[in-house]
Amino acid sequence: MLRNSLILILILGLAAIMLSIFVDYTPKEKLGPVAEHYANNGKEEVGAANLVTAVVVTYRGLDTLGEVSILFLSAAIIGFFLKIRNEEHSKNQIVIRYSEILGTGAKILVPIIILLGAYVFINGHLTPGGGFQGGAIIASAFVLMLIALPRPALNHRVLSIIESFSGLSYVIIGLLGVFLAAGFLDNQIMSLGTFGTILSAGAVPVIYILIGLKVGTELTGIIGNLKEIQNEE
Amino acid sequence: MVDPIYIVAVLLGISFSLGFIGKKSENIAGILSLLALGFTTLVSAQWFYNFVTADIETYHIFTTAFKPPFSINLMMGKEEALFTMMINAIGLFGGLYMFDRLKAAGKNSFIALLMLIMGLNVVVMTRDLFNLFVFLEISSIAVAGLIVLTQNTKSISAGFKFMIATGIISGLLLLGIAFIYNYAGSLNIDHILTQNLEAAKGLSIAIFFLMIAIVLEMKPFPANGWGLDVYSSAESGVSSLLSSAYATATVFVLMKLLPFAPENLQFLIAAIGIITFVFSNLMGMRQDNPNRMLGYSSISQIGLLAAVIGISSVIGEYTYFIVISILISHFLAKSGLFWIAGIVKQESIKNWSVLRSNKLLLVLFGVFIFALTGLPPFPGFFGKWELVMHLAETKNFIWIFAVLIGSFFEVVYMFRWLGYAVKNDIIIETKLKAKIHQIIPLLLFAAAAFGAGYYVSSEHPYASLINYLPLAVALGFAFIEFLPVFIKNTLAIAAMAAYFYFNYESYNELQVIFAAIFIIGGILTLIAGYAYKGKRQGFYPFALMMFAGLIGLVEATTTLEFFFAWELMTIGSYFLILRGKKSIKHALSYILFSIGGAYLILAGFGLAAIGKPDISIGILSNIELYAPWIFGLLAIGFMTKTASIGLHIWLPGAHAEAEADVSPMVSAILLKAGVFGLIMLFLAMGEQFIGNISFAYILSWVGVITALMGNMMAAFQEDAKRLLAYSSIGALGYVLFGLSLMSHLGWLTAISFSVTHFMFKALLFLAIGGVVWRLKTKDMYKMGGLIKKMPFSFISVLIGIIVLAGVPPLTGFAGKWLFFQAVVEKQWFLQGAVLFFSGIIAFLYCFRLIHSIFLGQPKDEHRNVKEAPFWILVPQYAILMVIMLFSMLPNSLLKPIGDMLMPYFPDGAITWDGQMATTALGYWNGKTVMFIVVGVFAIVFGWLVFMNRNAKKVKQFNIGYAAERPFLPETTHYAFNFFAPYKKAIGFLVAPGITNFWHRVDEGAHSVSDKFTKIYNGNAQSYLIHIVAFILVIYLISFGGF
Amino acid sequence: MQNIGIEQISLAVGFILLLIGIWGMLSQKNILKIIVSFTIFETGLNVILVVIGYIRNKTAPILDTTELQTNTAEKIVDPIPQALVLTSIVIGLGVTALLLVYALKMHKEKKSLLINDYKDTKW
Amino acid sequence: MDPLIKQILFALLTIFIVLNYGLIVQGIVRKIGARVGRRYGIPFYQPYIDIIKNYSKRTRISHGIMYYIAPVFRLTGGIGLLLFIPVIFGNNMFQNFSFSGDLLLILYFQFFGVLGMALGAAESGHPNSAIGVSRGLSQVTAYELPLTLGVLSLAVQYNTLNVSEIVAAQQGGILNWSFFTNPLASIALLLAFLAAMGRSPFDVVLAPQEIPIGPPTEFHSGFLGVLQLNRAIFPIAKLILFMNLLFGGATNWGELIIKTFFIYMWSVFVGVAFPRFRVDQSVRWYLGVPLIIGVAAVVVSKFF
Repeated sequence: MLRNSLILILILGLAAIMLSIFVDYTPKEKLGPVAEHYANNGKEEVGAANLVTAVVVTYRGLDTLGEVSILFLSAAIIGFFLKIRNEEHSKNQIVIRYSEILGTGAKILVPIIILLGAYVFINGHLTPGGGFQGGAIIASAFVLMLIALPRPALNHRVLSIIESFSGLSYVIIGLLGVFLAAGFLDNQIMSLGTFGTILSAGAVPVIYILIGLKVGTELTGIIGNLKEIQNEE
Repeated sequence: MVDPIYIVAVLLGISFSLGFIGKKSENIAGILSLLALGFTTLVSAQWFYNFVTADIETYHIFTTAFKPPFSINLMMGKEEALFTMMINAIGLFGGLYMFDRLKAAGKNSFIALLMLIMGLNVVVMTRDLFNLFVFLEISSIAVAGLIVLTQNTKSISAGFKFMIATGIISGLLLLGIAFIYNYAGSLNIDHILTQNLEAAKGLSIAIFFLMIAIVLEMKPFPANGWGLDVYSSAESGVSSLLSSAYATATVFVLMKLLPFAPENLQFLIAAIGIITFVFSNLMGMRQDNPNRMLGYSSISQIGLLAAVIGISSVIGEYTYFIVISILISHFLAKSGLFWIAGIVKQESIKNWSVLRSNKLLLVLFGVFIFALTGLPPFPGFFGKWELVMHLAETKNFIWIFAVLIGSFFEVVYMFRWLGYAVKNDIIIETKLKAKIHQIIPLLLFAAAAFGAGYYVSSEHPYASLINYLPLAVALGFAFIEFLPVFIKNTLAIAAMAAYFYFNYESYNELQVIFAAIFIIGGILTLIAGYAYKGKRQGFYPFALMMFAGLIGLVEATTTLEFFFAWELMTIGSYFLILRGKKSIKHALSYILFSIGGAYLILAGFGLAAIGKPDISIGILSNIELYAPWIFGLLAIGFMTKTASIGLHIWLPGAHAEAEADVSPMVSAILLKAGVFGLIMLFLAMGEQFIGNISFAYILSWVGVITALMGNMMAAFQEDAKRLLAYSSIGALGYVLFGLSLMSHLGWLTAISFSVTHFMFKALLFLAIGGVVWRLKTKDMYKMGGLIKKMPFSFISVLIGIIVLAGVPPLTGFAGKWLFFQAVVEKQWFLQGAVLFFSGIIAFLYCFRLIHSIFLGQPKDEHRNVKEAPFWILVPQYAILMVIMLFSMLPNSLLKPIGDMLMPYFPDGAITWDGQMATTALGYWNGKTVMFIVVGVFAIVFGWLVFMNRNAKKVKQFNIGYAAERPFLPETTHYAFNFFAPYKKAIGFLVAPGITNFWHRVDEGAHSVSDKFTKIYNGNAQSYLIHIVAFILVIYLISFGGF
Repeated sequence: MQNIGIEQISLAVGFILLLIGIWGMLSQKNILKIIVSFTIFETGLNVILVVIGYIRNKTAPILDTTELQTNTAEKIVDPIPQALVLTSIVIGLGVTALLLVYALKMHKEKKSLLINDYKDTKW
Repeated sequence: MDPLIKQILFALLTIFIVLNYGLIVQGIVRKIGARVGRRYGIPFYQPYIDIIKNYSKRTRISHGIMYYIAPVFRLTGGIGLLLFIPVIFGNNMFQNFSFSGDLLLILYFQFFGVLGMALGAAESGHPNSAIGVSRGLSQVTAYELPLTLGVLSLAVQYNTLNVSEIVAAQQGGILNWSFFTNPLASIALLLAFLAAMGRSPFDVVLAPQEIPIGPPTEFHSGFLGVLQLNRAIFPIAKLILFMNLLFGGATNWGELIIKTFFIYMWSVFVGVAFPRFRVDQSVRWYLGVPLIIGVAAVVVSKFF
């Protein structure tokens, strides 16, 4: 009881702090100095129609690299976290219930979903969406597979090679920026192309494709790992 | 130079490409990772080197083609270079240390390691708030992954607590960043700071969240249970990463973001830091698990750094120096200690005696403990010094107190731990084997600790003046430990003799006197070392370190040098004392009192330096502010070494349990360091007053009570060496009293008595040491009748006690005579009477000593004992000759001292006419007294010999014992509880009140510590409540309302 | 306060979600519920981030029409918080996944999902 | 004649006079004691007989070197003490060797013999000896405290530690004696004097009934003879010291003998009137009233 009232007091206290922020908050009328720069020069500097993508991949490219790393790191940690003591059990998996309709439906849906995902990340610099979103969609296809199919043929080796390949390529593209263009992660290692087309915005589409692949494989890997653990029990 | 962006690129690239590597090739993954870390370490080291040597300009790394604030930029300055170097190094060596653990966990664990280091690198270098957030998240997730490297309930639940807590913290960080962006329209730190933002409440709350999140990342008390649990349950290697790498980076972040915080928040952070420092160390005292204890220590150190950073506006330009010195010490030592803990794998520090099975680890352990506790020559020492100096300069006295008390708590548990490792009786049969990849990082870090100490001191305007030669020689002996005692002893004596020979001409009279006590005395006692066989490992480096410290005291020209030497001497002597039997407790109380005293001295020096342009010793002589305080602090500090009453409880055990030649070193020589300090203090500051009462008057009472109690306790001891130890307490009471007289005669007495005390106490301790050497017992009542077996030792003791008792005609009387001349002149009769009384009590124990050991009935089992070893006798007889010389010619000792005192105390000097000393009150002629006594003695002796020329020698047992033969030597030898009636009459005066007092202080501190640790109940939600409550409280304090 | 609009409402929602999340983390005993509370907390944060980027009557920062490509700054909402929120979501995803794995492992250790059962390290 | 040799001859003369005086007084005191106890008692020359008897004993055994030289220490202590005290005021020759040191030398030199004797007694290996020494030393510490305070008080009063000067300051009439000018110090000193003489009630050291004779219990023949010589000289030396300090000293041997005899009688009277104290009792007693008087003496002479 004492504890609950303490918690209540604490929450009320936090709420009071939030309230003072809230009271002080006035909605913005115009963009801040940095955003204004992006809005006015984004088109020329990056060449991506989607300004958010321009910010994500180029202006704040290092953040995105970190973001990718976080996913990669989480996946890696989950990998060894789950595996450490269970190496010997991994062989004898138990077959779970399986529905024919679901399985067949999934087999039809999976390629379509993957295609959608690929579309989303390939067009990331033009339309809403991007590598993360596309990657998540691709991963959802694999999730569907994992749920629907009896022995999902999830080859972790292949996943991790794709993952590593895309990650490494991302870093290398970033480094190419140092050599070929103005700095790390500069997208102008390739020509900016025509504004608004697929082949525009320099390396942005390439990066987004890599991110899409990477995110897709990573999320799949995480869920696959969890799934396998579940199977063991 | 290599662009720092490669640090990020290489670490990321390698960790991404680890995915290509197959399951069975963890070795390749590991080696690749280490190579990557090695590369990054080299890169940042190269930058740091260039910053230091070439003073190049700060380098900005821009990502993409755009300039900040439009893109994220990194910065590589001198500080960044240093911090990334530290982080990369701990990554490299921590990885090397954990290599087999990581390998066993698979290549993904290497990814976690690389990511952690990469994240922290960017955290240090980035100039963008959100980027900081992202990479901080990477690091904390990586830590969360590494925690479960060993999987058990403890580590998993600790990891969960860690994740939940950092989740909330980083959420709040993000909240703060979001609203800062809302108000500033930018995320670039420099850009935000250069804008003149209007002061909005929302902005200040946002900044509050930003800062509080960073502070919480540093695990402030009491919102730090989650961190502690991680320290105590994770793999040691991981804890070392958390403590050294992660915490280092957060320290840097705090430095980086500090300009955001308004002044009051800065001070609040400082206050949080110092509270964390004090309380974590307080709670560390009750810890038994080494990892958790190190956790408390880590948190406290980081708290201290937060405090320093928080008050950087007060400290000024030296903040960087202080932070770096303390941090480097912490960094190196804490990693080293965690690593060693990982090798030892004992859950309780009591079992660390197992460390003794691996000498190298033991040495490294000692080095790290000393580095951590801020003792010289490690960088933390200079950091702490500078910190206290600046706190004093700016009159933040509470802060000084907090810093010192917190450090003291740390010393308590660290040295208890060290004591257990070196000396605890628990025997564990396993032999510790460290793998080579674990030893290399430890060795490198230990070497780096020395190197960093040297580097830091060379950056300091005064520390660079310190004479490292003696210390270097002492440490050099560590490398020839494989040689036999004979060679090492000769080398040591030669080194000391050479040092004295080449330097003594540059000393003034006072310095010569004390240098002679320290060095010549040291050589004399070292001679006894020839009696030892084998290698006597661990003796010479510390003995010489102690002497290096002592000579450093004499030579010191600045307060820093003095303090450095003081601490050095403490370390050396601590180990010498620790070498003795059953010495754990005594060595611990010795080091605690010494360090406590040293801290008082430090505080005193700090106060003394207020408003002074430099820190030369001379500043003491012209103090305007706080003079009584300075005097009091320094005096009490020095009195811990002279073991004045109240501060004496460490001495008896420490001196009694020491080895045969160490006892005289610590008792006859080391105590004089305190005397030297007091002399220096009195000379510089003269008489000081609290209100109307003179300090000197108070000290005079302290002195006489010390003398009385010391001597009385000595009379009631059964243990011969303990008796002598208490006698030393008493003797130092005399010296203190003499100094407090503040007159020519008083000082003449005190200084000459110091010399005399050296001689007779060295003589007695060596002689008794020789006896104990042969008999293997220190209990006097178990001895008896040894005069026939050990006639040479007997003569030493006889002369020793005659000098001690001050009976004419030997030189001891000179001390007594001078004392009373001085007392009557000063008219302090009550003190004089007590002093006389204690002088008579000295007879009691003198007699007891010689009677119980050498006279009376010999025991059967001692029928075959031999005379004490030759080499122990040699220094005794050398001293004996000097005693006889001074007895015959007292002015050969007294006159030079008197002349030396003339400039300070011109009045009341002794007039010398040959050996005839005259004062205003009385006179004394040592030479004629000697002649008369010897003459009468010779005549009477001749007469007796003539009368009894045919006396028959009989066996000792042949006594007229009520017509019966006595029963057993044991029952016939009246020696046990020798002064029983006396004890009955006035024994209540020496009831162990002071010891009990200190015991209660000790217990009190531990139970308080125990109470506080109860807040860490292990429940993740309680920890979250702590965090939220902490935020709320700090918010309320900072804003004074909502 | 004549201009209470979508911003204030969303901001309030964000704060309330934040507080609910914290409350849940402090008071729920079930580990899974704590994790859910954590995601609510994250969501609140993300909502707040989006609110900060929002400017009334302006459109998404995607320059797919030529009209948007001139005087862009006056026509679009702030793209930066949107980029930030993307990052924040991904980070939240990583953390949540890891937390879930922790929960799984904890359950394996003690067959319990009560947070109070995991007090092995203390004092 | 060489002044040194002359001085030595006078010293020998002093020793000779004091020795005989001491022996006779000893005999007389024992006689008085016997008479008070309604016994006949010994002849007053009995001490001479004892000494001669002891020297003539044929059985002589030694327990070791310290035992052997203990009597030497003891007698050296007694003679030395005597020689460091100026005996006859105004007579240069009978100042003996007091030029060697002042009152402090005298106070400390007392212990020379005591300590030497204690060592020899201890080597005899007899437990009673050791017990006696333990008792003796315990008691010494106690009575030295009022003694010191008294001496310090006198030192303040006369502003010197030179015994001759103290005596000189008391010349010119009975009322100039310290006994009258500084009564508190005198009381303290005279109380301490009781134990210094080792007579009842402070004779637990020798305690013939419990620990036969205490420290010297194993001494016999020539060894005991030497000790007996000391027993004649040492008390007289102390008496002379007290006479010098409190009762104006003596300008000739006659005055000396009369004054010292009466001072001696003080301890004798107390001795026959009071039973023996245990050690702890005497220690406590001395740390009670005499100590307070001593402190009072010092305080008074310092501030008035």
